[in-house]
Amino acid sequence: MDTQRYLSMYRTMCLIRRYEDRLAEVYAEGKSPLFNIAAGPVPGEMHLAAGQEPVAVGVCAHLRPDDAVTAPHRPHHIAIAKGVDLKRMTAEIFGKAAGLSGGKGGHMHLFDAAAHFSCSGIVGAGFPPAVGAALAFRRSGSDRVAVAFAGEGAANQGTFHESLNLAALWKAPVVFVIEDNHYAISVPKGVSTAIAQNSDRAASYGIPGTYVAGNDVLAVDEAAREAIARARAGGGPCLLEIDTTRLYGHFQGDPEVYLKAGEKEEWRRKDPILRFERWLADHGILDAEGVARIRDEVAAEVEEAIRFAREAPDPDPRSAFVGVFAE
Amino acid sequence: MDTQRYLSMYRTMCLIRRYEDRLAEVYAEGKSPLFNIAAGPVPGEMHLAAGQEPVAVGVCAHLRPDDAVTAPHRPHHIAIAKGVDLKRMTAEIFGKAAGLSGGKGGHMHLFDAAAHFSCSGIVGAGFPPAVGAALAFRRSGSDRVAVAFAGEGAANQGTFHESLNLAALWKAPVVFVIEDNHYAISVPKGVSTAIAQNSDRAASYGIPGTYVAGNDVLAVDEAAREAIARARAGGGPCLLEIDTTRLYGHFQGDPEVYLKAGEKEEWRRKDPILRFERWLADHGILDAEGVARIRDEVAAEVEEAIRFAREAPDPDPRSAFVGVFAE
Amino acid sequence: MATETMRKLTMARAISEALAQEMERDPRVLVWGEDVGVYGGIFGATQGLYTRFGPDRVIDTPISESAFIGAAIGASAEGLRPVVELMFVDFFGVAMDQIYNHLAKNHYMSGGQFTHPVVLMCAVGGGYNDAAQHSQTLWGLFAHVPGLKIVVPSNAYDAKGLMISAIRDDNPVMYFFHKGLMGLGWMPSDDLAEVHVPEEPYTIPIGQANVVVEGADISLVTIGATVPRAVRAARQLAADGIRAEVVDLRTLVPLDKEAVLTSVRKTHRLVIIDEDYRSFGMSGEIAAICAEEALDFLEAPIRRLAVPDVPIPYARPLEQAVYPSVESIVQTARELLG
Amino acid sequence: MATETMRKLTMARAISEALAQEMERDPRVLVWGEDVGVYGGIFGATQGLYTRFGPDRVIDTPISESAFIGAAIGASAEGLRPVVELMFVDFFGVAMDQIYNHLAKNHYMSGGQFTHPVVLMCAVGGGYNDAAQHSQTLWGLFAHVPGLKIVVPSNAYDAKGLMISAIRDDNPVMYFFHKGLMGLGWMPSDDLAEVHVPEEPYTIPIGQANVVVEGADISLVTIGATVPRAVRAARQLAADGIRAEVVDLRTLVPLDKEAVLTSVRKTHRLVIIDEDYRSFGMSGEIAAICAEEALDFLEAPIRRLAVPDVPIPYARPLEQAVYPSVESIVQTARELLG
Ligand SMILES: Cc1ncc(C[n+]2csc(CCOP(=O)(O)OP(=O)(O)O)c2C)c(N)n1
Ligand SMILES: Cc1ncc(C[n+]2csc(CCOP(=O)(O)OP(=O)(O)O)c2C)c(N)n1
Ligand SMILES: [Mg+2]
Ligand SMILES: [Mg+2]
Repeated sequence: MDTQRYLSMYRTMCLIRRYEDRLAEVYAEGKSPLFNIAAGPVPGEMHLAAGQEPVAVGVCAHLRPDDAVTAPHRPHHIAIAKGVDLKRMTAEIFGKAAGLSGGKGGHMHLFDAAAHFSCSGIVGAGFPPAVGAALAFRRSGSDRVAVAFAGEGAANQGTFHESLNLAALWKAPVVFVIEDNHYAISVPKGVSTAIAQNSDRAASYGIPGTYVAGNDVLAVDEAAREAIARARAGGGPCLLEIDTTRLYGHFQGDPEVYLKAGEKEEWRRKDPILRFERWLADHGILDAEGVARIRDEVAAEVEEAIRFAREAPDPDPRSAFVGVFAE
Repeated sequence: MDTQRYLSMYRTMCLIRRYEDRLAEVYAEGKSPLFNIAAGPVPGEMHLAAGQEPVAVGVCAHLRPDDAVTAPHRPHHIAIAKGVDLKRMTAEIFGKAAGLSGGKGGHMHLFDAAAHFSCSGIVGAGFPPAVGAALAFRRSGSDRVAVAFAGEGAANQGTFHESLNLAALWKAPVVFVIEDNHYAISVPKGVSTAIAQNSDRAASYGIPGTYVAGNDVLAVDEAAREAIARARAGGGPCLLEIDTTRLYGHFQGDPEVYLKAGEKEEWRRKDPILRFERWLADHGILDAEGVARIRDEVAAEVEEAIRFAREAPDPDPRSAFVGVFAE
Repeated sequence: MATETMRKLTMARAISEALAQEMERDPRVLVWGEDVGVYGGIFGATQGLYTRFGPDRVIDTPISESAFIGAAIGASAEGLRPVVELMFVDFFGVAMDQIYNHLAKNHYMSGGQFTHPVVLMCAVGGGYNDAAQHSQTLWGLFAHVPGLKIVVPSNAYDAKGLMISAIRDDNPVMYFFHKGLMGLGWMPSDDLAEVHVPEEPYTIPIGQANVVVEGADISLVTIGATVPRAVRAARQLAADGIRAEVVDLRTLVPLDKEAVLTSVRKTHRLVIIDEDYRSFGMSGEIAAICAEEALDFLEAPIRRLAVPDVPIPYARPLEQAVYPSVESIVQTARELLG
Repeated sequence: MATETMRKLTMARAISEALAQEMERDPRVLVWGEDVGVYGGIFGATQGLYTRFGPDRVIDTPISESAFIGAAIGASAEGLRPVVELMFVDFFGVAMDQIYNHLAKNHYMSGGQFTHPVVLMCAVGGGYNDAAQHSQTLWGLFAHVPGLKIVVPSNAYDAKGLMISAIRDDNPVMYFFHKGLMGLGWMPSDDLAEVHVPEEPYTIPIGQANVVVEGADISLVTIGATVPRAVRAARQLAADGIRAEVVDLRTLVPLDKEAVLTSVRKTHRLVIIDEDYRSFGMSGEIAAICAEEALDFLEAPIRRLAVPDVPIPYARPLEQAVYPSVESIVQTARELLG
């Protein structure tokens, strides 16, 4: 058993969780007593992914820095798992000059060329670019792959259909990953999606589709291993749908009136990090001390990123007026 | 056996064929020696549907005047089968004041409110409005249905996916009919569609999907009977894909460089009208005399429509400037 | 004049009240879109409707904008009067074909046979750092293509009256509500937008501008959230003895040209303020109309304040740099008169 | 000066030659779209490429514009330089989100990390009765949103040079070819567009207008297929002793403002001719620029000739009524000078 691999996955999950929890706090700064979305060090919408760590970590565990990823409006977990620079990402979220995009992008528009990571705030928009990146990889003769992440709500956008069909025709090395967190803002999957599992829609494109139940990083790891290996080997695209849960609201400030009674508590009880922690303990890979050490480490890493972001200077307002076109 | 019904279907097929054949001739007027799309009594693009009669006739045989139909850029066969006024439709195609839209619409934009018939030149655009019409029908408590016709190329447009999903969720009484004539302009189905039959895509929406092979009006009649009856009875949407052939080019003037050798000849040999004619003869429903009489009748009807259109006055140029908004 | 006891409403409340009253009055009026049901609309435009009218008339949709906006075309052709919410105008690109090629054109293309009484409402504008894909107004783009009426209320009174007019109109109407005017509590909102709103239903004609401040020295022509900004600028300018006139266009299509021309012929100076991109949009159109029909009245070059043809940046200092502000309006007016 | 023996090309040939030469030169250049392969493009822009470069570099796509235009975003980020054909600009509405929210904005939103060297080419314009959904130009709409360069050649020489520039540009370029200039044989084409085209590759800077006729009395500012119409109008006006200057903008973004202003400061009179919808578009923008920066030079109101905010009607007399014509240009110029 590859102990190091599991520990690394666990660590990344902890890093993501810590990041999201701390960002929730930082985001709340300056926004009380009355929640004001425009106030505080981090304004604008904030979509946190705590609880969805298994998806990002289980999939990205199989990716290399030169593989491409497109992420949706809820991007932090994927960015972190893909190796986006945490400090510069945080500075971007703080709107600072040292941010990935110098403060022009923000939380829904994280771009890191080095990590081949990009992002969009438009639901379903990440599917087509991933197919294009995959085409470029196939043409260059490399074994690089592209992965498009999106929510279960996004699977009802026309781009889903068009992109899966195009990818199948082009035998593009792209894996489509649907994060099924059961809601699109307030709309439950049953109201948005005419069948139970989007993975069954893979048949419409003659490609493999797999549903991964249980919000379980090990199950995701397994499914992603196969999917990505197939794509790398020239076997073409496939579709994974991954059962997961979001532990915060759709965005910070979401009143969550639409949740069923006890639903959130149930998700919390089944926290995927705690379950993985228990599994690691049961397999003798990690003890309480190890847990504490990792949690301390990631906490320090997150604090460092937040400190870096806080202390970074604001962008020069004049920078707003330049950079539309490459010279 | 409902002899009258079959005779009526045969007659409509003959009417469509005659219409398209004569329109091909009329369209060519003034366009020689060099084909000039802008010249002659009928300018603009011209997409003829000769050969595709079984789809329109087999489906519309089950529709009532108050059922709604949306048609694509290749609309004549559907319009005729749905009962659109032939004279006013022809006048519209001639761009005359007496046309359905006073000459503002044209061949790709045939609208007949009385027949609940509308049209679009944008591929895949007819799916969503059909879902909306069906919603209106369901809400009003009537048993009216909507039918969206589109080509097999259109099934790769995002609207297909979105509309089928929405229709399934809304249990809307709408039947989606894909005319599989094997090409989208020059692009063969295998290059545009990752699986062999779009009807299999119905499973993505939890609705029935049926492929009707053979460009056979009787088979279409059967499949449509069931589909439309189900929709009327509150059974929700379904998808029919119907194998067919177009005997002209994609549009008039199409060099058809992309066809495989012998393909067109094969389609001609399997002319669905001749086959239906033979079937009617074999079943003692129609003899040579009957064929001749029907062909004469439809020829006269077509000539009358063309004469009406030719003789109708041009629209007043000032009418171009009004009618954007309803008062 | 509003008395102390007169009821003030936020713009969000005014809109949902208009919707409720029209739904009450006319069973053909339905509302659909993402999160319009239990949630009440992300910006509260449909608050309370779900409880009152139930899931058959207030319908949550999948994230399938082409399908659910396109559905309004067929539904309106067959007797319904849908009010459809596109959550942010910024998302129009996934559904534009249904909007501009069909909803907008079918009436003309059908020679008047089909009418589409559809209200397509959406949130516009920034000011809370939602960045390049959630902060635009884009009304210039919709006004450019024929067949859509374009409504942009700047306060709760207009919001209610214009919504009722939009619902009763037999044409497709795009109704843009600015997030920064809605009075949402969780987002900054200009308190000038929260005004007296009568309880009973009333209409405001679509196509009539409103001179919200009269003045003789310079015309400030604008729409939406920059109306209160122009009003504040006019107040500051008044302190300098400059009498600015503020014209709230209220609708872009039809455009109340005469209101603009009347003001410019009076003041001889024009500043156009637009929260949309500067080039090839509303500010150009207003300027062109004056260059066509009031050229001899202009005593100074026309000036435009608008987003300077860049995507809306995220960071606070960057976002603030690209939107027209009270200060930039005041400064521009002073320059023109200086 | 072109000699008798100098080779003339149709615009379609000039475009396909530019594509072929750039594909030869740079293996990263690929072409995809509907019917660009065996068919050679519905308007011949990709004629001969499939035979020469094969199906790996000239790719027929399904009718999935969002997917295949969006694919150009990822492909260009990862090293390809795609030229993508959207068959008619009229279809943009099914793919606009990928175009304007991503292709156009990613460079800015990423702080310059991502560049997207993509040419999105499409056919524009009418004149052959293809009606409301196949006859538009719509360039004003694309010019309104930031991040897209907009190129509109009016003749074969410009078409080749601008296409090569577009392909070599690291930014997304929308390249609009007018069907009525392509020299297709099966469609009327203005023979002024068929001019000498050098065999060797050459570039024309994107952002430079071209004064195609010099004159001192009135400026006719236009783009695309109305350029030859303006030239013919200038010839007719010359017979009356009116010296019209014709400015071919050639690109809308970047816009060569100085060329417009220089001409207007010389002639003091301006007619803007645009085959796009009149309101909230190019004609307004050009007028606004002059009202901002050349107001004192204007001796007559600005005039605009454009499609009068109606969908393009089908019937010949109706279609002809809505497009600017040589006659309407001549008449308007005479009125302005009268
Ligand atoms: C095209 C488009 N439509 C609507 C939205 C508004 N919106 C943002 S996130 C969201 C829900 C997305 O749900 P899902 O895809 O399941 O992702 P999740 O938020 O659950 O992670 C919606 C409707 C958008 N950003 N883009
Ligand atoms: C959105 C859109 N893309 C492209 C076109 C151009 N176009 C018109 S018809 C056609 C082919 C349609 O093929 P199919 O749906 O199979 O119908 P058929 O012509 O075979 O009847 C194409 C690509 C269009 N009109 N609309
Ligand atoms: Mg979700
Ligand atoms: Mg076909």
